[in-house]
Amino acid sequence: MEQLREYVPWVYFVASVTFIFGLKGLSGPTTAQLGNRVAATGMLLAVIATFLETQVAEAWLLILPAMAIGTVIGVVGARQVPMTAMPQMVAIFNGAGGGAAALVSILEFEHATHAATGQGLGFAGVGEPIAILLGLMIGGVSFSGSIIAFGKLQGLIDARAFKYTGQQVVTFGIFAGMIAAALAILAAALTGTEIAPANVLLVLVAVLALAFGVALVMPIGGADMPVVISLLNAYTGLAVAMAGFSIGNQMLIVAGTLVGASGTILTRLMSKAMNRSLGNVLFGAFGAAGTATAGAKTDDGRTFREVSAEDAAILLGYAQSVIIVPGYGLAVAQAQHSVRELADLLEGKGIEVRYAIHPVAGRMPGHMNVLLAEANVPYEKLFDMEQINDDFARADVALVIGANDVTNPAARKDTASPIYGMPILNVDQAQNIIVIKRSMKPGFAGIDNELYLDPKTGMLFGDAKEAVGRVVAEVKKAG
Amino acid sequence: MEQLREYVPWVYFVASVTFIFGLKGLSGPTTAQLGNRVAATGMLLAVIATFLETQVAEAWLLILPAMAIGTVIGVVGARQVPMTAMPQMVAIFNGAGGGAAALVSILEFEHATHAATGQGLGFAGVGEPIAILLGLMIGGVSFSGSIIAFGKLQGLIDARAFKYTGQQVVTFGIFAGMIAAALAILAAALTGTEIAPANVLLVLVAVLALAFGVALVMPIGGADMPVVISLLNAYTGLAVAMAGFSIGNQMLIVAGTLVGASGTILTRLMSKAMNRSLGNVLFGAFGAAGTATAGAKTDDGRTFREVSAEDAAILLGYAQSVIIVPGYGLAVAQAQHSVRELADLLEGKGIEVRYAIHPVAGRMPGHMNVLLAEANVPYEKLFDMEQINDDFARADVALVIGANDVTNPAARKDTASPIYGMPILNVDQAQNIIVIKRSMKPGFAGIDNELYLDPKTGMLFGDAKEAVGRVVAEVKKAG
Amino acid sequence: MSTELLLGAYIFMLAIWVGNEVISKVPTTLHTPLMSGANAIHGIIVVGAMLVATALPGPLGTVLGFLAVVLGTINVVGGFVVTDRMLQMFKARPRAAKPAEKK
Amino acid sequence: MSTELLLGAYIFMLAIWVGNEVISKVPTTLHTPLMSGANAIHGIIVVGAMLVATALPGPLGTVLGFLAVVLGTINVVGGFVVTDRMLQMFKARPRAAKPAEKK
Ligand SMILES: NC(=O)c1ccc[n+]([C@@H]2O[C@H](COP(=O)([O-])OP(=O)(O)OC[C@H]3O[C@@H](n4cnc5c(N)ncnc54)[C@H](OP(=O)(O)O)[C@@H]3O)[C@@H](O)[C@H]2O)c1
Ligand SMILES: NC(=O)c1ccc[n+]([C@@H]2O[C@H](COP(=O)([O-])OP(=O)(O)OC[C@H]3O[C@@H](n4cnc5c(N)ncnc54)[C@H](OP(=O)(O)O)[C@@H]3O)[C@@H](O)[C@H]2O)c1
Repeated sequence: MEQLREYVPWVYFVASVTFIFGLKGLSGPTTAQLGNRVAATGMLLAVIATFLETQVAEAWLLILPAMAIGTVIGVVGARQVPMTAMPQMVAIFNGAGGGAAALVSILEFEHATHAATGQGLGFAGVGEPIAILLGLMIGGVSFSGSIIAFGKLQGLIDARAFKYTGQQVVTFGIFAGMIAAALAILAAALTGTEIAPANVLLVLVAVLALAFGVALVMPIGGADMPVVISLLNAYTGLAVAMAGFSIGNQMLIVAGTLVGASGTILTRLMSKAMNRSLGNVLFGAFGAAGTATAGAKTDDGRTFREVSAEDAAILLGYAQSVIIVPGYGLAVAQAQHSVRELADLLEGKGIEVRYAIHPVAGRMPGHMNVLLAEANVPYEKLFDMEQINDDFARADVALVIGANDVTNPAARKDTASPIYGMPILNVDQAQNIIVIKRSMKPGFAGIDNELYLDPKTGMLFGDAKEAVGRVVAEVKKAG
Repeated sequence: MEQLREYVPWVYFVASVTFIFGLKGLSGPTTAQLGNRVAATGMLLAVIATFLETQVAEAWLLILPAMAIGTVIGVVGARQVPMTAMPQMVAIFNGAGGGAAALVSILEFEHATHAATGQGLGFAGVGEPIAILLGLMIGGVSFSGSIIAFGKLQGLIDARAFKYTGQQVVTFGIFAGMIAAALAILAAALTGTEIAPANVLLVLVAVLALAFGVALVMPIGGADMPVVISLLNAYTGLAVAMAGFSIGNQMLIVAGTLVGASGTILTRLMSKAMNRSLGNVLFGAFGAAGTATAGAKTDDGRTFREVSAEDAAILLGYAQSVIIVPGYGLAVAQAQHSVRELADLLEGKGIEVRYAIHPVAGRMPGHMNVLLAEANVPYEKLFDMEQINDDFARADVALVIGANDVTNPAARKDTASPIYGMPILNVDQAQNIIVIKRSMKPGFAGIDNELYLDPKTGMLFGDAKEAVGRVVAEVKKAG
Repeated sequence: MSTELLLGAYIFMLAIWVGNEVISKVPTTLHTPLMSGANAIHGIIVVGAMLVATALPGPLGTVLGFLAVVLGTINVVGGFVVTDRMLQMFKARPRAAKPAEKK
Repeated sequence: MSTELLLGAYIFMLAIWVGNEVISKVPTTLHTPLMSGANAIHGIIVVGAMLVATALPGPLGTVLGFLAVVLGTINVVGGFVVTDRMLQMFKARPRAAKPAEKK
């Protein structure tokens, strides 16, 4: 044991390397799963090695039950959650990490100041108290922010942006209070001038950090939650890195910093994919799942054309090239297997079938890919927007299933539209358009879609799974 | 001074950051120069800060003159060298760095062992002596290897691969001896069992490292020198990192490791661009600047067709699309300005003129780009091999100026050819081919080029600059 | 300005670069799995929680330590399992893929 | 197994990643300037040479120290100047470019 303990830091070193390999693996489609498992293995090694440390080994009666409880919660949560609720799940796990980082910071603070006698709080330099305070504040914000994000996505809290007058002032006040309390602790640590007992101040910092996390996320609408979760993920990484500084553990510094840095980049990439700036996400008003512009345009006298499943089957049967456009509704209806069946049938007739995947179709990046992969749709038939957008003009039928905003031509033309500027799929250029959805109701952005009023468009109403099933039956009947 | 000295490590930290930015900048065409300058600025800061250290400040009488001499040699060398001799210059600078790393290792060894009393050599752990020995060995190899590379490229040493029977045995013997001597020192440092005085062993390690560097590079032909220099560059980086470990300087570790890692990648990219594996470069036989296969093929009765500058001008004047293929001869003749003039004239007549740049045309990667950029040929007219290779079939005239191997169809067909497998420019698919060179002599690989015997090919003999000048005059006369 | 702080700063700075560079070209499809995988990686805070779990004596300290370990474990276990599950979706599963290919 | 060795190992490992990732997609054209620029960067050994220049007393030590500084300086100065010169070639110089653009 004694000798083995000497190697614990080197096990941590190896674990750090696996985290980098893991992260690199996760950024490529073929290596992603391997990468995740490599990092998990490194993590397991690190945890096992940690049991060699005296204070951990001695506290097994406390630690093992805690780990057992955490494992059960984690596994059950991760296994039970439906695919559509993945973002929430990530949020809650992220919040747990942030909370742990904040608690570690508190414990380390108490540990360091406990033995303090005489002037100051007993810290050796300025580095440790700063790291502890940053870890506490960032971890706290991440914890409460993630919980709010979870609540909004899960429908426990109203998903709309929560706004009130004087909001900015309040939010800023919380932030300023938190910083002030932290500075007071720092002053006590460095010069020994205590305004209030350090413990009281520490609790104040923690409470204000939690409040700040809430204040930060409440005004953001549910639509932007994936971006917010990614940002909070980066925060937790930073908090973990700070915890690493305060307890002098390099593995924590490496892992936390890696996530902090890559998470920041990822957040930027995600907001770019949704055609928003990060500032806009955090402080903008788009998330309001609005009713503002909804219903305004249908009144110009134009009307839509409804089609039956039989009409749709005939149109598809005579086509040479069909492009399927999946959207959130397909996910809700779990229609992926029916869609696959339809595609197989059409391909059996020699019709070319491709899928056009918009980067933000659904409710999380990659949502459509995940769904269609579940139904074993071959990877080569999924095309990114850039790859396929020019081909719509040559397609005989564009079959839109539960997608709305990502096909809305208003994004191109209507400068007043909240989605103006977002690149969309050129569905309107196809020869014929069939739209499957339950009603004329708007989608996520809460705005009408003039595509549905296009004379080329036929509306096939119904739940996506059921409606596609009807089309499948008609196609089978015909041939 | 006293307080300032505390910040020296943080200046080193900042310098380390500039090195990373510098390296990143250097890997993109628009940021390369800025990157180089950022790194240079960081370097300057680090050097200035170093003067704050007591032992450096006290030794200014030794250090300043040494730096003055080094600066003069460096600046004069870097300024005076002609563009074609750049690779040699890099080699010699690299060798200097390797030598410095080896000397630092020796000095640190003496310093650490000097005060040693009693058993062992006075090292605290096993890390320092290992780092010192690695720094010495790698630095020594890099020093002597770079000097041989310089000699070969500069023509001071026969550029051909130097081979003799039993070579492998001798080379391996040197290597084994070096390692054995190093291990003996390590044994003395750890256990105190001295086979021979440590200083004697150290000199032995140094001498054998130098010999090993020579033995490693001598058998490699001049053609492969750029790759070898890149590899030795990575070696020096590693030696510097080891020196950083031994003197406990993190900036040296970062800078050296960066170069070691990126240099290794770069070496691999370079050998890939020349279609060779690194093992093949180091131990293969291609470099023999051979006469083996030379002159064997011209005797099959086929003959070449000579054309005059006037013929060439007429052919070019009636073309719609011309692709210029520059090669090493253009660099030797410094014909870039004349070529530019010719291209301008043709473009004035509405003829499309493009340049096809083979990745290893010339004698160093990017050689042709550098030359043509010097003559202000617009960047958009330079096309990489992959971009333009399919267009040769549609070109009316391919104008080959001082290029040979990179156009040799034998690379495609003749499995026995030493350049078999190297991707080449599809010059032979052009409607007409004009080749400007001085004679029928082979190029770098020392093999004949059957392109010259193609009925579509006209040979225009002469120095590239002078011959292009004649064509320019004829074009002017005609139009 | 301790040495350990300096070395920590080097590690921090280099890890920022690695984090940035390693994922700079991830396709959109992988944004969610990558976020989730990164989320699992910062679950390593569980090791920090284990190390300080008993740092503060007394019942409050024990409760906080216990909680820290529970939260850290949730992060790491849940994070890896959910990521693995997401990524599983990207691979055609042999069972289901076979009959489809026969057609 | 000293702490400093451990921290050095972290720095070493992370710097390898940075070195690898940062240049992983350099175009062929830039191979030579990049090699030359990297060459200049390891010229930082001159700082090491300065620090140990007088580490060994006596004439031999002085000569070795002197030589180390000379060699290190050659590396760093020559390296940067030659790289800068190479890169200068890649930029169209305004003086010459103007008349060409008029055509
Ligand atoms: N991907 C991401 O990362 C992400 C994250 C956050 C927000 N967003 C936003 O989400 C939107 C995604 O666009 P989208 O086109 O995929 O979806 P959408 O614009 O939200 O539209 C989905 C449509 O599906 C229909 N639908 C719902 N349930 C259905 C069912 N069971 N069967 C058939 N149809 C059903 C709905 O119409 P009915 O009610 O009439 O059926 C709705 O109009 C964008 O605004 C995007 O910015 C994306
Ligand atoms: N780029 C790199 O990194 C690199 C590095 C090392 C080796 N290499 C090797 O170098 C070769 C490069 O191919 P390349 O086609 O550019 O060159 P090459 O095959 O070496 O041929 C150059 C030709 O230019 C002619 N020439 C020489 N001086 C001339 C002058 N003053 N005027 C007109 N012509 C002149 C020579 O023929 P005459 O004598 O008849 O005039 C010679 O055949 C490849 O084999 C490559 O592998 C490249």
